[in-house]
Amino acid sequence: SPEVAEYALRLGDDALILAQQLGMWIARAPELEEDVALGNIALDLIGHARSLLHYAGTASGRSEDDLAYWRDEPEWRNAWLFEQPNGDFAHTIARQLAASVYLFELYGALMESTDPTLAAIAAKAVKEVDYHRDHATQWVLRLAGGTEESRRRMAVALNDTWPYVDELFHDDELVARLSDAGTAVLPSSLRGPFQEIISAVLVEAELELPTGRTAFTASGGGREGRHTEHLGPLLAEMQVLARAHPGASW
Amino acid sequence: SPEVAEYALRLGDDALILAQQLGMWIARAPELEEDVALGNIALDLIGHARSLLHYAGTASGRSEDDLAYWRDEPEWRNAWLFEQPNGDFAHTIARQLAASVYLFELYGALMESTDPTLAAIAAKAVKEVDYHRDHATQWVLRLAGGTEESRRRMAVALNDTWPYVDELFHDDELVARLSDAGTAVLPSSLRGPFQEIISAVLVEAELELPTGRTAFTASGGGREGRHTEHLGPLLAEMQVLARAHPGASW
Amino acid sequence: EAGQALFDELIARDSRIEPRDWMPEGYRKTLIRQISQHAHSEIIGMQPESNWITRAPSLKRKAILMAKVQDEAGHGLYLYSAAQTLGITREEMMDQLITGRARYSSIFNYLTPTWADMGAIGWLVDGAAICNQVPLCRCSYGPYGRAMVRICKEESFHQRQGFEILLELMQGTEEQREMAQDAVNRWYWPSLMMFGPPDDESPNSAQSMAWNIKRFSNDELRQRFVGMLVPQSEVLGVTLPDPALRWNEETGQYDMSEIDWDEFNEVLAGRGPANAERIRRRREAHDDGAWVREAAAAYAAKQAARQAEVA
Amino acid sequence: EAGQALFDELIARDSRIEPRDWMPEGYRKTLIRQISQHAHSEIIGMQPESNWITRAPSLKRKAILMAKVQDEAGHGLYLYSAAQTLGITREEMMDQLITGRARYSSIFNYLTPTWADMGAIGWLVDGAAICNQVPLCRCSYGPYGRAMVRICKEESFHQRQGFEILLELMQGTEEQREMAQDAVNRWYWPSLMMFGPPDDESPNSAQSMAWNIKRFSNDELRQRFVGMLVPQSEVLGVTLPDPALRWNEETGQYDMSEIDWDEFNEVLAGRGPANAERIRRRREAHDDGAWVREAAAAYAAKQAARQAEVA
Repeated sequence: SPEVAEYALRLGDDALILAQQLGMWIARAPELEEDVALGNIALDLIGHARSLLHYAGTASGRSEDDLAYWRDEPEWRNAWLFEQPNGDFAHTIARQLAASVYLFELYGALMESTDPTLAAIAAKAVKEVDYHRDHATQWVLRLAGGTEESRRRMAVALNDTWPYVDELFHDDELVARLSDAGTAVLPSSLRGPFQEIISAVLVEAELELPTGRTAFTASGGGREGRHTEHLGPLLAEMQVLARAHPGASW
Repeated sequence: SPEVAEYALRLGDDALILAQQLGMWIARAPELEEDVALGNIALDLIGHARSLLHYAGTASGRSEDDLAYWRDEPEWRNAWLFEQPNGDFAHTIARQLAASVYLFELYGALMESTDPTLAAIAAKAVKEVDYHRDHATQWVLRLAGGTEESRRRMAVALNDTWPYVDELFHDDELVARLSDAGTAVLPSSLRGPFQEIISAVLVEAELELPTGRTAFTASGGGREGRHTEHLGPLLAEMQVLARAHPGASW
Repeated sequence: EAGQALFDELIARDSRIEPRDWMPEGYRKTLIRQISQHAHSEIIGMQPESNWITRAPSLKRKAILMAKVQDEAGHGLYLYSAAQTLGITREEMMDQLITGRARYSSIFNYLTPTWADMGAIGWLVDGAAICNQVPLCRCSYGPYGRAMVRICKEESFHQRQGFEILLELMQGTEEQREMAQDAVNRWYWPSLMMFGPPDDESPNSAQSMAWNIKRFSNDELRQRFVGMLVPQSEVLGVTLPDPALRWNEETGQYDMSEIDWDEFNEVLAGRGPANAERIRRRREAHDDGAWVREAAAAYAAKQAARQAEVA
Repeated sequence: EAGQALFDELIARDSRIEPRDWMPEGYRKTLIRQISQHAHSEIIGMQPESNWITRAPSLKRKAILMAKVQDEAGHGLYLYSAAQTLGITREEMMDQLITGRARYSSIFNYLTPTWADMGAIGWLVDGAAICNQVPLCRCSYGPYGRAMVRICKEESFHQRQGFEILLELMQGTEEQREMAQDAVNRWYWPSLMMFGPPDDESPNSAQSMAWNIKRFSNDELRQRFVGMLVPQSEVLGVTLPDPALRWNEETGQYDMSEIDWDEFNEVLAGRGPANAERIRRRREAHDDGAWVREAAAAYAAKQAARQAEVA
């Protein structure tokens, strides 16, 4: 149905935009092991994105590539967290922590979806994002417990990233209807488990969530196609070649 | 003539690509005075680019915007120096030093062109690039003579930038013919004066041109439409909006 | 005291107070807060527009936009200078900004998803700024008033450029017209909020008016602004997104819908679209530039020492 | 000595030398140079391809390309490990690379202006690498030979993917076909140069062959490569850019034009298209990542200390 398609699009866009960003690290990571690790994570996410976009497109006869390459910015449905820039490695890790813990909870719950396609995608994805979660957690611990410099950077990165966490748990009419039907997971239902895991990581890292005057909460709006100033240039680069050759196959 | 148009295109592309890069500093510069200064320089360069591209387009009935927004990468004629990334402020300054000293010599000589349009553009531009040259020189002195960190960064930036200087002075058949006719300036004729000024700046800054194993010379090829890996993404961003609305006027 | 008396007299005569004149602490603090907030607004206000410099759809528009954003940096510089005459350093002000202890105009916490936002910001945001700022040219504090004279000239230029961007779009393709209307829809209400809360909820205004800092009330200025917009919107062919908007012969004012102050307060409280982004980017520019500023200071100190030696 | 005798015997029997075995200094040095150069080539070789990850024209191609570049990082890791068994640290090798004291395959100093380069690199560069590397699986030094077995498997996968990219382009639009042929034109000669100078100008080869490091001469491998390309180029429908290329029944070899060794030497001397870019980017990644590596090391040290306390 178009509603399930829209839901799959949200999930697929989250995965694809994050994969696109992580792909930028390849050949630029702090050590070769991280070129490999971030590449693996990006590959997993592209895999999720392809399944989800493929499914989202079936309702309207569009392919995964039609959706990835031929939608303009207001047609994208990813949450803002995923389009936040890589920043330094600490910022990438802070974004990975929030994203992977959220996705782990999401896919874990979505395995129970009454929609067999979504349930199957989630069942595969949950194992992979569990690894992503572990990767992010280990790095948060290392950076927080490493040097003074790394601890400072990790704290700044948390502060810069956390404004975008709130949006992940926004419900709207669409997800409310779909979750009533057992198809989708109600975002707000994930906030508790998310918070619990994050708290445990931060306790171990001896870090705290941002407080004070620069502890903002971004309004969000990605699910309705409103985006931050980072998505436009990202899409321009991602889509440029495909759009230069309409109808071509690669 | 098409040959003069091609020559104007080379000059115009140099100016436009550099302006595009400097424009990225605005609202990100190390101090507000530099937001203003780099903005001024970018504006001057856009002005030169518009005059030159306008002139280049007359031969083929294309507007400055046709040339700026609707050419693909292999049709761009700028030298590689101009498409090198901003890097940190020292890299931007090293690129500005090479670019502005080159452009000052170029426009100074081009004022004598038998082509009245080129001569007029050069006469206006030479005063502006004289200021750019002064701006770059002052910053080279400050960074070289500032702190240990700034001196280190300035030296790295020179090392990274200088491989792209050689191409500026490459002659080819086109410029040879045009300079025989008194229209163009033979690039190789500028190397001596360029080197003299650069040497004076570096002596005062107590810096040396790169030597040793990482003192490379990039082959170049921008005048024939071969470009480094930085131009493609730059063009994707620059052209994305115009290309999304073919035929629109802004 | 003598100082207070002279100050009161100058205010009563509607003369200027100058940096070396005695002034009440409250006056100084109010001005520092207002001028630095104004300066911060110029600096933060560069961001939503600089977002489109690299993607401007024609070279002419790119040049105009660059010049505009650069003007804003210049305005920031005048205003920081004016504030400095009151005994605060630029470093302190910048630190207040990036640690979230100083405010800037909340309007810059909105995003600029389309090119038409460059038009809407010029027309609506700069338009509202001008309505706010023209009276400030007569502000009792000399350096601020003089800075405003210079700034207002450029702002009205910016407003006209914004109008022209929208006009070009409204005369363009269907997509361009939609883009323009959409941007006006998004910026109209926030621009009305720029004048601040309704007069009956604006506690600081009375003192500022007594000191000849502020000359008109928030609601007066808002009315004046709407009065300016209505005929211009007709020329543009855009619809102002307020179905209740109409001239009321009886009151001699525009009737309008209630402003959604909840939204205003949300953004003010740090829950707008771009609060985090604005501060992050300013902090990053500041931190990334620290080594450059340190180098420039070290170099200047060395040069001064060298000259002292020679002398 | 006994060590030398055992070594000679192992070589004579075409057995493996292992890290703890005695080996001549020249053998060790040759291997360190060759293996680290090979590792560096994998790492630097990631750059020309990573250039297209963000712009890959389909999600499938994006995934394949990411996986490939990531494999190269993995190959680099195996190879650095193999070199480390000979008594050099990864840090030393990385330092040699970014200070220009170590070489990497000159082919990676070319640029990738179009998507078709992803095909041409796979087909031609990985193809040439395989021809070079398959015999290295039997290299007398155990860790290197075993690393090569693993690497060769993946490389042939990469070569097939490159072939598929070109095939898709050659079956596509006119523009796509031109793009493919252009890329083949640009990469063909540099890929032939990957086998090194002609046999009569390759001074180090004899010793390497005596030590069972190298198994075939440069020219033999080059012939084998061209022999592989010719039928594949026919399937693709691309023209190999050598008008003189043809099978010579008499010599049982391909006749080909002279290779332009001047170009090769220019690039080798640091005057290629991307030497500066490749080293700059590697250095920047290394420098930008320094604080991360330091943090990881500090954290590991603290954890180890804590465990020691507990024990």
